[in-house]
Amino acid sequence: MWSAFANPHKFLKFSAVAAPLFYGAGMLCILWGLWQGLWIVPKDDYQGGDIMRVMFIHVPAAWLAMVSYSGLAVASFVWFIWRHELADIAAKAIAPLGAVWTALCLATGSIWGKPTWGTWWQWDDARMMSVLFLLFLFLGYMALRASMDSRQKAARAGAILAMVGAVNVPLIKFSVDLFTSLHQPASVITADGPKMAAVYLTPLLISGLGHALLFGGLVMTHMRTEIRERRIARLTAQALEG
Amino acid sequence: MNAAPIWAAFRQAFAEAWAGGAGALLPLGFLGGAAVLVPLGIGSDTETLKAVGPGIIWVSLALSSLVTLERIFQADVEDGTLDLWLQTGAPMAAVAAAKTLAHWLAAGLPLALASPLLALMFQAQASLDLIAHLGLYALGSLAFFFWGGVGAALSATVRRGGLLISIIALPLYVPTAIFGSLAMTGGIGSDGAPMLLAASTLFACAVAPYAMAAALRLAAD
Amino acid sequence: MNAAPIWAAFRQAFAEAWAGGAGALLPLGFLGGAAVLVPLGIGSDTETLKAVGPGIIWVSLALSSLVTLERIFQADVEDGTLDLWLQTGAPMAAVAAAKTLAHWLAAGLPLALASPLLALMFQAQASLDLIAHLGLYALGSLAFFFWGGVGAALSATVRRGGLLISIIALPLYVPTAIFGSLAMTGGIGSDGAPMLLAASTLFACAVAPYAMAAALRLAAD
Amino acid sequence: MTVSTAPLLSASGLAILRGERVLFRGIGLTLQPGEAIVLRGANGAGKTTLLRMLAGLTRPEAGEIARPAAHHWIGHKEGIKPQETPRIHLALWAKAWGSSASIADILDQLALTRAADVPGRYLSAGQRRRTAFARLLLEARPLWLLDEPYTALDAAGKTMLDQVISGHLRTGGAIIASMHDAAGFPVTAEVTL
Amino acid sequence: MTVSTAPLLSASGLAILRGERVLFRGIGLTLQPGEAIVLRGANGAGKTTLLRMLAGLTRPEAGEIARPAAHHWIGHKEGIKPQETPRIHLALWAKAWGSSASIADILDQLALTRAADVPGRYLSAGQRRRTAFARLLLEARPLWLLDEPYTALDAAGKTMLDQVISGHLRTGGAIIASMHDAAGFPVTAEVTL
Ligand code: HEM
Ligand SMILES: Nc1ncnc2c1ncn2[C@@H]1O[C@H](COP(=O)(O)OP(=O)(O)OP(=O)(O)O)[C@@H](O)[C@H]1O
Ligand SMILES: Nc1ncnc2c1ncn2[C@@H]1O[C@H](COP(=O)(O)OP(=O)(O)OP(=O)(O)O)[C@@H](O)[C@H]1O
Ligand SMILES: [Mg+2]
Ligand SMILES: [Mg+2]
Repeated sequence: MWSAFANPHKFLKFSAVAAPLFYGAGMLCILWGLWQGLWIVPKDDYQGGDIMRVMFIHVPAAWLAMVSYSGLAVASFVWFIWRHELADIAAKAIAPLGAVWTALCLATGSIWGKPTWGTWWQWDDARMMSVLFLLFLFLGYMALRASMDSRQKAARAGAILAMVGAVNVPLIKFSVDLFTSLHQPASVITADGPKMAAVYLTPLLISGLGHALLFGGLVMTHMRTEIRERRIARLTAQALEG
Repeated sequence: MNAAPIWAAFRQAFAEAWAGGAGALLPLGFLGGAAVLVPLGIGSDTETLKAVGPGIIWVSLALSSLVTLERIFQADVEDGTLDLWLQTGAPMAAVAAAKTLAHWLAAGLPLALASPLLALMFQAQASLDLIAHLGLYALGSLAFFFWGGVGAALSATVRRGGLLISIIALPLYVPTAIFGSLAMTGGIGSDGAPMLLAASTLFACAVAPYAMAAALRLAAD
Repeated sequence: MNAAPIWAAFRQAFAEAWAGGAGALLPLGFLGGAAVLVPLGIGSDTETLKAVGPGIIWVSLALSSLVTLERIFQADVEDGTLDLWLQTGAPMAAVAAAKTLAHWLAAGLPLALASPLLALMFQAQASLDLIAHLGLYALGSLAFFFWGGVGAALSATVRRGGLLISIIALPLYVPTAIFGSLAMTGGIGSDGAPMLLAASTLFACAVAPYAMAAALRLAAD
Repeated sequence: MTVSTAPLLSASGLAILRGERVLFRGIGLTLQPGEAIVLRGANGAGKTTLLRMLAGLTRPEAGEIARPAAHHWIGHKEGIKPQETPRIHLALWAKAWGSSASIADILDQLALTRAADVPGRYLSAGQRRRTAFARLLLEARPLWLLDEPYTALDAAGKTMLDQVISGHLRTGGAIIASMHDAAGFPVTAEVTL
Repeated sequence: MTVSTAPLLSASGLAILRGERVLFRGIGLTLQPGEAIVLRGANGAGKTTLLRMLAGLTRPEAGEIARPAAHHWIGHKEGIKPQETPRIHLALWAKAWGSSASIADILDQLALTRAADVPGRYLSAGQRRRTAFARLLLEARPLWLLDEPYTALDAAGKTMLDQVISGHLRTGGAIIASMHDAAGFPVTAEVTL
């Protein structure tokens, strides 16, 4: 399977089947998680009452924001060291999607924060700020790529930024432990395993899986488009050369 | 490793930093200007001013490091100096670090040194704390300059890339800004903050030069 | 007066302003970045934030106009474009005004348009006032760009004159900043403030172009 | 053309200081339609400075310049923005000068068709020079001030430029050019600094 | 010198894309001590790009470059800072390269004595070129890569440069230079792009 990710041709074949599967399975998981979250699980008054149901979007979105940036950094690293074109294509595909999920995390967090903490936004909160800047990093990555004149240079510049920006990910993850924050500390992904009640935990994990699958499917679709675009550019160049 | 080219890079950058007019006086002017404009907008309530003072100094440091750095590497690309540095045989990361350090000495450190004065302008009580803060500002601004250098190197081929630099560099500033203000406000959990600030600066000094070197090679291509 | 060269200067400057990457998105990023760093330093007390919000927006506008303007005229000197503009036969003051206006449209106005959003981030109450303030920010930033243009033109031959610009331009910004924040806070004596702000902007638009033209002629000499 | 026409340019007693030192003094020249003056002088003699003075860009320390005719100026720096392609550059100046010349034809004449849409930042040295010379053809002006016009041009480019200049001189134009090589067009006089 | 020496530079199969277009491909060359190769080609053919590639500044799309010898590179841009005078510039690079050559002598040899203390921003075009060439004499390096070396030089400057280059070739150095004019030094081969 891994070889399929190294070779564009094999990747196209693999993703033609995998992307729809990912969409389908992802949507199923998300819908099931939402159904559980919105109608089945009991509300938790300590977490703001019914508004806590936004958790089933907020937490998966937060996870994906961090995972997608890590993916961007890893893909950039792979491209930088081994020059696998597919790694660059993956990085380019991840950035806008990562930005969307990060924005989703911020939006749902704010919506949840207004009733529970009494504020949409807390400026000196390290967690919120670091997630906001993660969004900035994604946007900066895209702006930087867009301002370069050739694909090769865009890839190199983007890779440098993505690798350097990876400092932010641990900061996000551990910000709640390092600083006083309004935000609760991690209760799912912790060193001693999950501490959340199972009623919440199962739908949350299923939702998380669903978001990951949907994200993966979208990344594959973006990559397919990009591979085809690069092919067209190459063929056009060859045709012009005569 | 032969230190001569690195030392030469440092000297050239330092001369360049001072050449554009009155050297360190200018960043001071910039900081002073910001310090004057802020209370104008805010009003002169003593309590408010005291509360915002340190924050404003941090922000001024961050912004003026951006303004200073915008041209460093871009100028090198435009006048052909970068080609020469890339071919000295010295590790480019060391050259980039030397240049950044020179610009920090010329423009960043004077700002940090001026910070107690500014704090007083913001109605802070004169105390030994101000001197301690000076050290924090100096540390933090060093990290700003290194991360800013990465942004500057990345956008060196893009004319008027100054604003692109901001977008790239600001997220990199965040850890430093967070630890720095935490160390200053001295709230709960701030015991380790000066150490964390130092660590984040050290990290910047260790990682940023390699990123700069890669970005500069790209800019020459 | 033949308007063709002036219109051409406007178009060229506008294209230049957008060329460096993603155009108006970038100054927005700058302003956003500044707005974000400030509270990091200040803390998040709602009352304090509300008090400093407008001031911070003014300062960010001023600083980002400086960052934008630093390179305008310096680039023209370096690439020889200034020689061409000085010889079009059109009044240089009009050309300079057209260029400044273009840069304001590309970088200043978007900032002003984003100000209500920023004000909300600073815990301001959503109200029609924010729209009125948008107008004040737009007016004020226009004055900032014109005065900043004078500073940029004066320091156009000095490489890395960016900080020199700040020193020259910041004092010129003060009246605008005073009237602007007065108009916004609506304290005693603030009835006439919007008029005074408009007057100071008008004054900048009327006087600055001639100063710019003279400074540019000097830069080419 | 022995009819005494008004000179397109006349200057007398020009002098300039550079860094406490007199760079040149007492320079005078007169240019009639159809004439070509070549400026000669060692590196640093002041050819560029004199040309800028004649173009009205630099203020002489002493002396008089009368320039009743419109002029074109092409210096060491071409005046092309990094984001401007040759086509956009010419369109801009055509607009500014109110010229209606065909830009496609001019690009063709200067063999810039291939580079017509490459941003200024990526143009080769010769392509930049050619773009600057293309401005000469945008609008007919009697007086051309050219600083080292052959710089960076290939053989074909030099021949092309010589033809353009010769044509300009034949139709009553005049030029002053600084040069280190032999000129490929009829030269009326040489001025040595 | 028929003893087979190791080449100072050898390259094969070089190719590069510029803006989706192949600028050149399949370029190869070998340079032995004492040899001079002149690059020819129309404006925009890719001479500068090839030289930058040989200097290690630009990454080739395909092909191999082996450059065992140290080299000097003089491009279109001289690498002089606006605040640097020729004297300071040379002192800086002497320091960086660990050279102990006499800077006063080199300035003298390039006829830069008068301009030795003028900041880079005010140097004339030829003075800037001469300052760049002065770097060649700071440190002896076998391989010189020169992009249009005659640009902006006056007649005396060209003669001086020809002598410097000929001396370099005689003592076992080698050069690759892009040029539009005839070379004033013995040329081993011409490569046309
Ligand atoms: C804009 C504001 C917010 C941001 C940027 C944010 C960000 C994040 C991030 C990055 C995570 C992942 C943490 C990890 O896996 O270690 C997370 C998880 C979580 N957030 Fe938020 N959040 C915000 C607001 C809120 C609010 C208002 C609440 C509820 C009061 C909340 C409740 C949670 C919960 C329960 C988790 C799961 C943590 C766990 O169990 O591991 N968040 N959030
Ligand atoms: N501020 C200054 N201080 C000292 N000398 C200066 C200053 N500004 C200019 N110069 C000198 O004035 C002269 C300017 O000459 P200019 O550029 O006109 O020469 P040129 O004849 O065009 O030379 P080239 O053939 O090299 O282009 C140079 O010799 C330069 O060193
Ligand atoms: N991004 C780009 N898009 C399209 N074309 C490009 C791009 N970058 C460079 N080029 C082209 O690549 C070529 C670069 O040529 P180079 O500067 O090497 O030429 P040269 O042989 O040195 O020419 P000259 O004699 O004019 O100095 C030019 O034709 C230029 O137009
Ligand atoms: Mg000259
Ligand atoms: Mg070339």
